[in-house]
Amino acid sequence: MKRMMGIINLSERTEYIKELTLNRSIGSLPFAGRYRLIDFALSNMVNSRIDNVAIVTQGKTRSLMDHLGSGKPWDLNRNKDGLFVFHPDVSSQDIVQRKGDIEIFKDHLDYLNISTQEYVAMSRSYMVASVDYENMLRYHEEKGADITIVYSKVMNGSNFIHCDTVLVDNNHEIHSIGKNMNNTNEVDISLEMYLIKRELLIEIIEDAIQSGDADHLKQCIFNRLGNMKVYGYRHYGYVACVNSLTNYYRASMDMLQPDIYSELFRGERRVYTKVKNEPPAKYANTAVVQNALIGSGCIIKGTVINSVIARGVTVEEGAVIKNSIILQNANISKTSNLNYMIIDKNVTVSAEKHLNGDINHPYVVKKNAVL
Amino acid sequence: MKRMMGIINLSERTEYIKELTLNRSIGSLPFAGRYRLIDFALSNMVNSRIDNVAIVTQGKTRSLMDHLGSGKPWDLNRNKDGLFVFHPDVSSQDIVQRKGDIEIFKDHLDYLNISTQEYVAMSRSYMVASVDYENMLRYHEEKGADITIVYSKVMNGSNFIHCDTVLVDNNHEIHSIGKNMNNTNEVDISLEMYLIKRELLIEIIEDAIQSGDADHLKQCIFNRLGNMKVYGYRHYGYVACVNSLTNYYRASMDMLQPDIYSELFRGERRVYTKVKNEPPAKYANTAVVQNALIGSGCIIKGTVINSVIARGVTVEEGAVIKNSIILQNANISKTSNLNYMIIDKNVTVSAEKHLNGDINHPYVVKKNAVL
Amino acid sequence: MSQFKKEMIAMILAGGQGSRLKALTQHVAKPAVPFGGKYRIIDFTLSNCTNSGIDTVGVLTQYQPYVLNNHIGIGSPWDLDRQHGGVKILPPYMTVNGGRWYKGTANAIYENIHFIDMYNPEYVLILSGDHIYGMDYGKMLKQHVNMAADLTIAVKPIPIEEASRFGILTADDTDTIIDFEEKPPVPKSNLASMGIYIFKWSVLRTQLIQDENNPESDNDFGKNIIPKMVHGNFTVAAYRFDGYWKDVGTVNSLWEANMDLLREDTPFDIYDKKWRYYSPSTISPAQYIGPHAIVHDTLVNDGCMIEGSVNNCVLSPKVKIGRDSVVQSSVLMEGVEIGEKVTLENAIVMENVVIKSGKVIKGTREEILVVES
Amino acid sequence: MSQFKKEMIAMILAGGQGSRLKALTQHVAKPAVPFGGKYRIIDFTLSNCTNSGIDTVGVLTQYQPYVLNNHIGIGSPWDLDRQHGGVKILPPYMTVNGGRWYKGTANAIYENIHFIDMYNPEYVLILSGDHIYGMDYGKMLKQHVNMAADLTIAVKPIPIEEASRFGILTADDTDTIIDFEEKPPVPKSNLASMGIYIFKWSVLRTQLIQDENNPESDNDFGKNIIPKMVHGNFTVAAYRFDGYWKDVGTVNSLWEANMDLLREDTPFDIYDKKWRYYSPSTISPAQYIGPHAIVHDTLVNDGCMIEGSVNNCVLSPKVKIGRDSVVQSSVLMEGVEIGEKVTLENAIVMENVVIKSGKVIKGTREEILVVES
Repeated sequence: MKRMMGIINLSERTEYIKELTLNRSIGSLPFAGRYRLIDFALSNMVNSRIDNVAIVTQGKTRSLMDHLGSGKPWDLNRNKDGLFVFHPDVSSQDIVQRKGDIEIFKDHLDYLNISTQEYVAMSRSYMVASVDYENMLRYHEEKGADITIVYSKVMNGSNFIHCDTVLVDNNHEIHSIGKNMNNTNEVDISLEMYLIKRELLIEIIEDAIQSGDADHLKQCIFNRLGNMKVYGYRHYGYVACVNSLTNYYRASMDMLQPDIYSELFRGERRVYTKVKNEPPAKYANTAVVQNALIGSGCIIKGTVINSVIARGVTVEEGAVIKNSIILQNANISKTSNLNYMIIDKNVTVSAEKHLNGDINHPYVVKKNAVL
Repeated sequence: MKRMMGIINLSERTEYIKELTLNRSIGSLPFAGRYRLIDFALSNMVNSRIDNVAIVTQGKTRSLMDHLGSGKPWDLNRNKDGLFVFHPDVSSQDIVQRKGDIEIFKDHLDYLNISTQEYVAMSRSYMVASVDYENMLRYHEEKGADITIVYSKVMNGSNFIHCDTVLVDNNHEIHSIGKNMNNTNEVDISLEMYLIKRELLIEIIEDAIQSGDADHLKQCIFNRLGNMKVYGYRHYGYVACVNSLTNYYRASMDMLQPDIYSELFRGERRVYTKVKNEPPAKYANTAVVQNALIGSGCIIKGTVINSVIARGVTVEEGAVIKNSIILQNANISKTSNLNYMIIDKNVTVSAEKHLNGDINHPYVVKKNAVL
Repeated sequence: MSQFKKEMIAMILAGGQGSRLKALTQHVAKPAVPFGGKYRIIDFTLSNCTNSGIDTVGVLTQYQPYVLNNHIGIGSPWDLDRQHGGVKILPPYMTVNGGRWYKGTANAIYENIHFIDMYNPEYVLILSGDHIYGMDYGKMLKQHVNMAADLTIAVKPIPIEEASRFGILTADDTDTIIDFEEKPPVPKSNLASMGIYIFKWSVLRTQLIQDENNPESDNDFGKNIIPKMVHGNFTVAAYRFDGYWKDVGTVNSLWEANMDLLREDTPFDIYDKKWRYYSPSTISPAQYIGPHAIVHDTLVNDGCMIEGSVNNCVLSPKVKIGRDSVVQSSVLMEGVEIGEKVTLENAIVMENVVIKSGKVIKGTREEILVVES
Repeated sequence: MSQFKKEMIAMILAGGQGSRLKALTQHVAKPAVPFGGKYRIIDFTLSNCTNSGIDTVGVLTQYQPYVLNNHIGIGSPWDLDRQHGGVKILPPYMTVNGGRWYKGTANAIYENIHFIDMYNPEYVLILSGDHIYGMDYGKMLKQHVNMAADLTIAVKPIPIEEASRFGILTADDTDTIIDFEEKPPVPKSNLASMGIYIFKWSVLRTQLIQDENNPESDNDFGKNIIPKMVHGNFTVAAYRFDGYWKDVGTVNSLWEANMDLLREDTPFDIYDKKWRYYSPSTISPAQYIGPHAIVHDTLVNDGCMIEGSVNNCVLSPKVKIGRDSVVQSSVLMEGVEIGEKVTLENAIVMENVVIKSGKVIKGTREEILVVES
């Protein structure tokens, strides 16, 4: 019945966001006061009725695995199909890092082979966007494409440094894929979401292994651009790429815009995530909260302006938080003052501390720190 | 309400059983046609009403994690307490292997600290025995012990090579712990199950870290034998130690003895394991099955004698299996003939193959092989 | 998953007692009666739903529902523990206007119009929870849509001499149903209704309300709704099904259906990996077959210990059969213990019954014995 | 986990309509009425069970059980999805003798003697599913065991002027109950029964059967079983409880209990990490508070979007409050949407109600308004 399966590929460069990825993958980065980044990729798939999803991991996976569990929040806890997580073989970890993701796909070709769906929807974890693969599939078939790639015409190219760019003709065919290294203004950015026939994907992987001419799937596709019909599927909605600390901060702040918030979270297409038991957030008589996202279980007695506060955070009386991101279970004590900060999980900021980062280089306080 | 928490320590030597542990830990070794070895340690705990269990892993954990899932089969899927799995920090993997389990415990001292139970029951994964920690706790308190260690007086010391031995006096106090290197006959073997106050365990670990005089928890306890009251709690029932290929074979064959089978599996104390959806086993008109364990989903048309057959195995007409262990989903084709074999998962044995191992060195056929 | 609207949801009628099953349904509803050693009857209908891609299922209960409720839970074994939809148990309930038991099959659905409306489906599939069969409802839906039918009824050709025991349909060569008779003395056709209906929900909804307002009606699909639609201005289609299908309404038919599983050329394959039947699994060890045991043409489940001789039997989990016992052509439910030197033939033995050593218990093919504790 | 025998199991009476809650209980049973923005009333009783170490709970349903059944599921939020025990829903059912609705509280337990016997408990805890409180039943059991009582009743001292609304107990100085009167005009004591009972199961079992055989009886704990035992030859003890406890039986008391959560010195702390209250969580984003919003003394849940001014309110998930609206002293249930420039005071607004811009809706402290769609 179901025509698509999904693969989320987590092999990714973390050097520009390493302050936040010491103990986690980008996919398990907390986002928007409630989610982890991978929730967007996963929810896009299940909202498109995909119920066979493989996540191909690399690097630190503990927080990710804890988050994914049996896949229940995404309705992927199933006897048939459901959620599969593929780790690189530990003994060949160094090889993988050198060789790229083709090596991982190779180890799991049997999974691709026994899956029964006709198409594979592929995605990464660092793109925040709401994409409907069912529409994309209709478009893909209409065009008679071999591969369809989601792209977005963005005005702010500087927010998409290191992303892939695509050159799309009037017929929406893609003729080349490049890299957005410079700060251009308007540019067509690839969301790195692909739609491809399962059998073709298997063929590409097998070819790459035999010929040895590409280590990354992206490269394989690039190498075949001339011989295949590759189409661009334009995404018109919001998109952010969380591949650097600055972008993480920017995208977080974007969530405070009601139109973006409504587009991502209040439409028919939900974003699913692991559920935690928390009481409601409590706003005391002394609370001043303006333009903020607040997670459940927070107790707010101080001031929070232009900020994103995750669940279980306590903001004591007189504390002032502005332009900051506070991750779960932080304790912000009386009369402390935070501006342009990213406070990781379980941090305690003592009374009267004044901490001030910069909008382009937010100041990151590490997990479990006591300041 | 609950007085005990549990820790199952999987750091273990696998050199004598490596034919079966290439892709798994000893804890996830299939056993008795249905279980994984760790089910025994886990079930002992939950049958003793322990509902806060930590598993400290080392080495390959994929099949183990897949088996454990959210802990549901052991009723350990809980908001409060439940099942916790601690992996060594990947970056310090080499350090751990050099340094021993104290390093792992150190990383997870916070877990021990926030747990609310008074006592810790500790166990390994390779001992097959039904032990009641509630009885042990009563004994421990009666004796006013600091540490209680489960031991068994075994007649067949040669089946317990490399196990710890204990020297127990008439008052059941333990005065020394040794190693069973020689093939002695009667010997008191430690089941490596300990009961200890949580706070004392924390103290021992902290001491070991500070003084640096021991890498393994076992050593720390050994070092303190003189200063603490260490008691032996004698186990009278069945016990096997699966630390070598020979012992794995022997213990598997033990399961064919009705009294051992009944003791372990048909009493009030169940052995819990991950559930798989399989139809019943089907015995055809041509089946000859004598003295065998058969898993669900098997289709038996041939002959099975003195053997343990896991779920989903097909034994075709004319095939003869004797004195062998067949793991799940194997296909044993017509008129093949197996004797003293261990056939790992998903193996196909073609028609007319004759394979013959030795009782002391069973012949292991690796996972997914086609012979 | 984003859409609450469902193309088709299923409603399973599972409230019946099945009184012809005698002692077997004293304490459980018929759909909860054990079958095939591992399953309960309703597992087949639920598995068919899952395998057909139906992810929203209402189960209408009434008679002795405890075992059934417990068995179904939130539907995990059938992948029916879903965020939107999944399986929901729908017992009769009390409202501000007092309590009402379900009067007939149609009334049971009528009382749950609410529930169906929540999902706003195009089509509703009405099923019984007490038949043994494997069927792809997706194919039936396809025909229903292609024929633009208001109602499609699954039918099975049966031997004409049995036809007077069934609801018999007459179809023209476009598979449009032109006549329906409940248990006709002189059947006009050999197409029996399987009690499996796909309705356009908008049509059924109106029919249910009209039927409820008719004080003469028994509020039953077979007696009221179907005949009215066949003879009225609706497109009613027949969907022909040729596979195995058994109404296990009597002790003998239940026994026969069990025996059907044992044949080498079984007409009903529970080992088909493309069409699995799901059921909650028990926690039991692998089955033990003793050194003197003989086991032929038999299904055996986890936790059994067999030391005697077993032929043509279905053994549920945790059955014990002692030495020198001979058990033949019987169905043994969970936890049954047979002592030594027992002879047992042509029987269904109920849960946890203990048969002492030396006993001889024999039913006949014509009258299968139900052994109670 | 190995033992099926349980020391104490709990039975929660959750079949009542709670008709004084008016529109709030038109379509759901009282225990399923939302409370505190995130919870339903029964969550507190279920969480108390979990936190007290009780792992086997029967929930007796009857009136409009759909929402309640769905909410409880197999009990996962409360860790009550257990292999042996856990939470089981117990609706009225049909047997070979026909169907019987639960006649009274005692009859509801009587009809499930079977269920209780399965666990063979020493003690049975009888609870109501419609009170807001946090209580360690383990402590109560301890006293029950120490006093070797046949029945222990949890009691709470109340202002004497309110005593004629309650079942009033008189206890001697050993906490033995010597008198019981249901709603006495001239109360002899200020100890009100909280409707929380621990019985020795063997004693209760006999009492239930005797009571059922008495055609005069209303089959009710308060009217029949308790008075008979207090005045008979049994040890009946009082367990004094001083914490917060509220019967939210009327619209005003439900509103008051919600407001109690908002006070700085709240008498009922839902943030206590040692005694958590559990409930299934909804899937919603973090709440959004707009640049012109003012939020004071308020509980807010996931998915809310607030752009107006909110004071002294409880907001369930997915509530939307538009600009320049002023919402005060109100409880807004899931999905409520308030337009711009709305004034709302002293109200309980039901699920998914939309209040258009510019509306002024005010209840009073004396008569809280229930706003329906």
